[in-house]
Amino acid sequence: MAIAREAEPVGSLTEVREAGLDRDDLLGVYRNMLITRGVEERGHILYRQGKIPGSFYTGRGNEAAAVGVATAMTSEDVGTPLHRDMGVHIVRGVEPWRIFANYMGRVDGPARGRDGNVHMADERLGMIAMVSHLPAMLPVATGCALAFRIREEARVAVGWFGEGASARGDAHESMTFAGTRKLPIVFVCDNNQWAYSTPTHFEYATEHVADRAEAYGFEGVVVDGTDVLAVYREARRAIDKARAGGGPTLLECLTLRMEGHAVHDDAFYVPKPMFERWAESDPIESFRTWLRANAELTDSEEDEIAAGVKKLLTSSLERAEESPQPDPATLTDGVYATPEDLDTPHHK
Amino acid sequence: MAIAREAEPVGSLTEVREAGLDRDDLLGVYRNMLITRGVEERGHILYRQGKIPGSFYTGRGNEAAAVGVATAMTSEDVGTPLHRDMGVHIVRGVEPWRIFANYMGRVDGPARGRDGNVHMADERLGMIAMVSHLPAMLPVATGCALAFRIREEARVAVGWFGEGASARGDAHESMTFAGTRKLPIVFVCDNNQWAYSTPTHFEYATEHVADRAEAYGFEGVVVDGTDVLAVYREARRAIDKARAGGGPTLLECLTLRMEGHAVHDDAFYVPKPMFERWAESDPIESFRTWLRANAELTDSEEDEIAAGVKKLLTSSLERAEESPQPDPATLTDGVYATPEDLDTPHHK
Amino acid sequence: MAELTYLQAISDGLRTEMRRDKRVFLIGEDVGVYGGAFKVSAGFQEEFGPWRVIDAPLAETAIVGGATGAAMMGLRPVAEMQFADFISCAWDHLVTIAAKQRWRAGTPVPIVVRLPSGGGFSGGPFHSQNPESSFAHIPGLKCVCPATPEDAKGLLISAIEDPNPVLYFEHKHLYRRIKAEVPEERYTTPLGKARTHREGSDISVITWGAMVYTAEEAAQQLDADGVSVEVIDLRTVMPWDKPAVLESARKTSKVLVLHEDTRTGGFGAEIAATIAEEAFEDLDAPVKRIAAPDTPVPFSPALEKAFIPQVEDVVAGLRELAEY
Amino acid sequence: MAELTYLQAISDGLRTEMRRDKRVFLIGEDVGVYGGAFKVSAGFQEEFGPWRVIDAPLAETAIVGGATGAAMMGLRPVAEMQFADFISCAWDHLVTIAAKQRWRAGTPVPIVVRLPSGGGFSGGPFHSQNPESSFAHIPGLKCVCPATPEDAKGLLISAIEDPNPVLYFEHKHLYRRIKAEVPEERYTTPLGKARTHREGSDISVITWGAMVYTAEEAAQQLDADGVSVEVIDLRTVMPWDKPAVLESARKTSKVLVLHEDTRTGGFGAEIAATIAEEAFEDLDAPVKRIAAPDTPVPFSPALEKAFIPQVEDVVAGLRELAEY
Ligand SMILES: Cc1ncc(C[n+]2csc(CCOP(=O)(O)OP(=O)(O)O)c2C)c(N)n1
Ligand SMILES: Cc1ncc(C[n+]2csc(CCOP(=O)(O)OP(=O)(O)O)c2C)c(N)n1
Ligand SMILES: [Mg+2]
Ligand SMILES: [Mg+2]
Repeated sequence: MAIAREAEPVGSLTEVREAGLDRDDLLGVYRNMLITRGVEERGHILYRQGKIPGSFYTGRGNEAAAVGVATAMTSEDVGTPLHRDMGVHIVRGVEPWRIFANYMGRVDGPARGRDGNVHMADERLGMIAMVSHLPAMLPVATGCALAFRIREEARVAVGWFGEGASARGDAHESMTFAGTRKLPIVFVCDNNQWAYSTPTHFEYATEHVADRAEAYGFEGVVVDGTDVLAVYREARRAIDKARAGGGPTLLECLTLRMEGHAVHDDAFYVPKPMFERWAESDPIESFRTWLRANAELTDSEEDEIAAGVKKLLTSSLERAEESPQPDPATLTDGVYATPEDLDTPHHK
Repeated sequence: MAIAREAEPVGSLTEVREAGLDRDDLLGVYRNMLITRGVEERGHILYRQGKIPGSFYTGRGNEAAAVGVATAMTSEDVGTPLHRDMGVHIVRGVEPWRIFANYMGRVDGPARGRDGNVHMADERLGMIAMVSHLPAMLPVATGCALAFRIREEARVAVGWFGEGASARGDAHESMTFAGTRKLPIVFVCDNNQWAYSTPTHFEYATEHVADRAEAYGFEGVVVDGTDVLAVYREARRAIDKARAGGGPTLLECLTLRMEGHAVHDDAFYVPKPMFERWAESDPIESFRTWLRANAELTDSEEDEIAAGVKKLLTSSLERAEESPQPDPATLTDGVYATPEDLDTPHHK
Repeated sequence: MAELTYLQAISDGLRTEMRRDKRVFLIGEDVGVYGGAFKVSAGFQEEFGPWRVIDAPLAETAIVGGATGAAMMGLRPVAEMQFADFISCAWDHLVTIAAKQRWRAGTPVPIVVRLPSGGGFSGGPFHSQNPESSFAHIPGLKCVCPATPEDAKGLLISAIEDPNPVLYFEHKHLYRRIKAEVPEERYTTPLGKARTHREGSDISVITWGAMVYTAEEAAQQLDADGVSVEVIDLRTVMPWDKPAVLESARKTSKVLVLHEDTRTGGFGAEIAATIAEEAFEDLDAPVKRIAAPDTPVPFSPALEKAFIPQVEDVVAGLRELAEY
Repeated sequence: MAELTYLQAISDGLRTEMRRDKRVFLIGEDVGVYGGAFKVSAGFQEEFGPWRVIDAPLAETAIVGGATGAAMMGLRPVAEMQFADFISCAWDHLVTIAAKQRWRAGTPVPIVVRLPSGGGFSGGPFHSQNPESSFAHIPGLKCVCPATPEDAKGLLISAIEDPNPVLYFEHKHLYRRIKAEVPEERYTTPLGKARTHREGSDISVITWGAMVYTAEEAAQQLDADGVSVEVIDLRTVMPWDKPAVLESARKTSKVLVLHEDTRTGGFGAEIAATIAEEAFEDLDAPVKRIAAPDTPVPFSPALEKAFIPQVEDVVAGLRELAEY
């Protein structure tokens, strides 16, 4: 039996306007989703070309969830996006060439070749770089929210986690602490129904991950994670609520991981019909259809956006390839921070 | 809003008989509660006499909860009692002199002077010695249940934890795993309303800890932890259910910690009226009254039991004081187990 | 004898024990249907069923702590971490309960935790670590670090038989790269006995895991200089074979301790300090340590090469010792 | 100057920083209303309010991880563990995030974790440990171990100022036992600079924390033998003052490394190995280590005395070195 609220899809343009997005914003959202997918598709090509060391992960199917939540955040808010949340980096303004540089381990990636994949974040854009250990960023996000509460700032932290990672203690301790102290945080669960090869019933025994929110004293909401507008609206509600002192929300975005866990994985364990069913609600395609039906998206607008994205990606790839490899002589630099490292916006 | 089921008190002797206890059993339960409290009271005297090194903890107020649950276990079941659960050791047959020896760090304590307080267990009696770290024994109890499930044995594990410790990740991981796999385990929360000086609203944000059970896919039950028969009945139900393949239950026994966290703590932070109110439902006194009203407990029976307990404790103290101090030369023995250590009932 | 990769030898050892002893079971993330992230247990669930090859939730403390509970009830659990790095999530359980339970409560904890560890393929800071030094310092734990396919099988079987918590570090960079003859029957390789990987008379290299091969290559280069290098493969870091190490040190009088983990406070310090103390009169040069620098493991290949000790680093160290 | 106990000096340092810098806050179990298990923060919540002295749930990862998040947002959190032993529950956070974030992502993590550590009063296996060696091996963390009230205050203020994650090990057995003059004003004691607790010319003892006093007593006994013992108090184990240690070693030519944590793989191994390597030509005897034996910390006073290095153990070690 579900406990969490199951969110409705977004209907009309009017409703979207009320939620704070005008037509330009909507086209921006669409563009960001295209960039998100494009970056990962190009990344995959780079990987196959042997230009990306190590492994390679994508968030195909999760573009609406990531872009929708990030669009609901203000620039003052802070988040800890994960390996399926490329869209968050895009919305918050990380330039694609730096992402490609990060993939390839070059110095202009946010992780400067020290860490790879999506283990990166531009701190100046209000993100904190994830670690592999899941969901170890949740206590950190909770601590950000604690800082906002202590300083009585109207800012919100957003902490992402997967439905698989919800089984770990870090998720519990964070939600317990945030719930008891009504901290300004939104816990976003990217529920893509698989944790590597593990199905959800081995990770949690409720219908939804969001059903757990009740156990922490706050609201749980499940939303169709392929519906960018519904995600946006629910994220916006949760963020506004947190900002207003209403405490945390657990927002679960339901999607399907449309590829293997990482490049090496053909996802043989996912039933074919499951892929087929979810392919029908591709987040980008769905939103394009919605825009045509509800916001008069024209062929020429569509082409223009697509061409712009394509150009951006192509030039970004070129620029990234020019980025130098890190100098081995720098390997041991900066294991410890110096006082000057604290000369950042947050540390005043 | 509570989600857990709130258990009713036990009414008549008939109801108790149905739950599996005859009159002799009831007198045994009463006796065990007296021994439980007596051991701790005598321990406290030993402490004040300077005979107990380190600190000293008691479970005053929790006698019914501990004895009630332990009485519902069979000898084949296994448990991980904590620092408020002296009653479990008593019910399962640990002789009081060995407990006094453990308090005093003597070789005849189950921990042989290597560990103190209630950090002890007689493994042959189906208990596993607790560590200080809370609730670190829950994953272990879960693993015991896993073993029973793998071998398809009709045995149950009982894992204890405090309401304060419910905030830690170990509780969550254990309940998640046990819930998804429907393992034969009962999670018993000793909710004595304080975690050292911390009130419950800083530890969890629901009305009851048991409200969380839902989040793990099993039933939560709250019972008056001062009512030994109600505790017994609910524990019995939960254990029977687990034994029958019905999966875990979270059984929360609501009490008040009637003394400080440990001997050094005067519990100044607990409101006086709270102590007064709970003093009225002293578990031993309540059960005595019930026995007189429902099971025709006579004055002479009462005196006989009390005198027997007193004699037991006095002789136990004497015997414990004769137990030798551990030999420093043995300090480094047994850091690593030898194959012979596996010659125990479990390891066949 | 069949030629097996290091990875196949691990599978073989595990399968052998699971067939022989029905108390042995495997638990970990994706070990069942998927066969494990590295496919060590591919086909196991078909053979042994879902309750002996258990797909666990993403919850390392439940996995390792659960293994402990099951072990106390008489089973012989083998827990797999998807990467050794994730054992940090079960640190508390291992040091607080598993390591101490025998000594303080008399309860043995016969568990094995399999830990795919080590770098060399741009795994980055969280898929490349060698955390054995952290555990070797905790009394009550054993740490096994096989270098060869034969040892991988024999040491795994010994680890499963052992009545203590054993951390079994399997080096990912050896998985498919190293192949050798492995006996088909069941055998055990004792924990705590080093192996002379290569005999020599002028300098001893004390090492384990993937570094055995780095040492071997370096030693070959020193042959050309006319310097004879002995390579001791510790096989197990805890217990470590002090007599064998001291014997080699006394023979050669010059020692290089080599490991892939970071230098400061790494287990190499223990070995070096012990040699320097107990073979003081026999040393003709200071005991030298070569290890990774004190940083996280870098992602970029250029940086990772600078991080993991390379053959040329070892050659340089050996030359320095030779000339001392 | 006022005479303060070691514990009062810690309170004083913390109060000084909290008054001076409103970004500093304290979080931990029972630190508010109760004033902390050891009363270090008694009266703090009254002075600074409930959002700067925060009673946390029993959830060490939330506490330390939360401190990291707050630090990243510009605050200066001080997290208290009720006992140092419980830091095992935040191990993953510290080694995975706090230690590595600056190096791999550029994000500094200025947090302090206060850790009441050490034995000597029958605290048993879980209320007596000295886990600094485990952390000193992790690049990115700092470990502070004050021995005197003056250092306790100055090092705490430095730790709070430091832009890195700092583990501040406060020795419980010194809390009320050690009393000395402490400057009333604010001052800092630099991390990484050892203190010569006692000058001497024949043997050097390198130590920290409560062992400084054990070393001092032993040194006094050696005076009677006509042996002059120098005692170096490291003050901080990471970074450790290698130059000062090597200088003392070169001066005396004989070194004893002493610590309360267990021996094998303890940080003493790093110090001994470094001295043996870098002062090889200057040593007249092997570097000796005295440390607790490789067991958990026992509860019974008789066993605990055999576990924690005693003055007579150090005296015996010093005599052995003197006679070498
Ligand atoms: C603590 C930890 N254990 C294991 C892993 C290995 N691992 C990486 S991703 C993954 C599955 C994660 O599933 P989920 O949380 O649902 O996120 P998804 O990858 O499906 O987005 C696993 C097991 C990890 N990253 N962290
Ligand atoms: C992981 C951990 N952190 C901190 C402590 C210190 N400590 C001992 S008991 C206690 C309070 C426990 O509260 P609760 O779980 O409610 O059990 P109670 O003592 O009230 O029975 C604390 C904080 C501990 N034992 N373990
Ligand atoms: Mg998933
Ligand atoms: Mg309590």
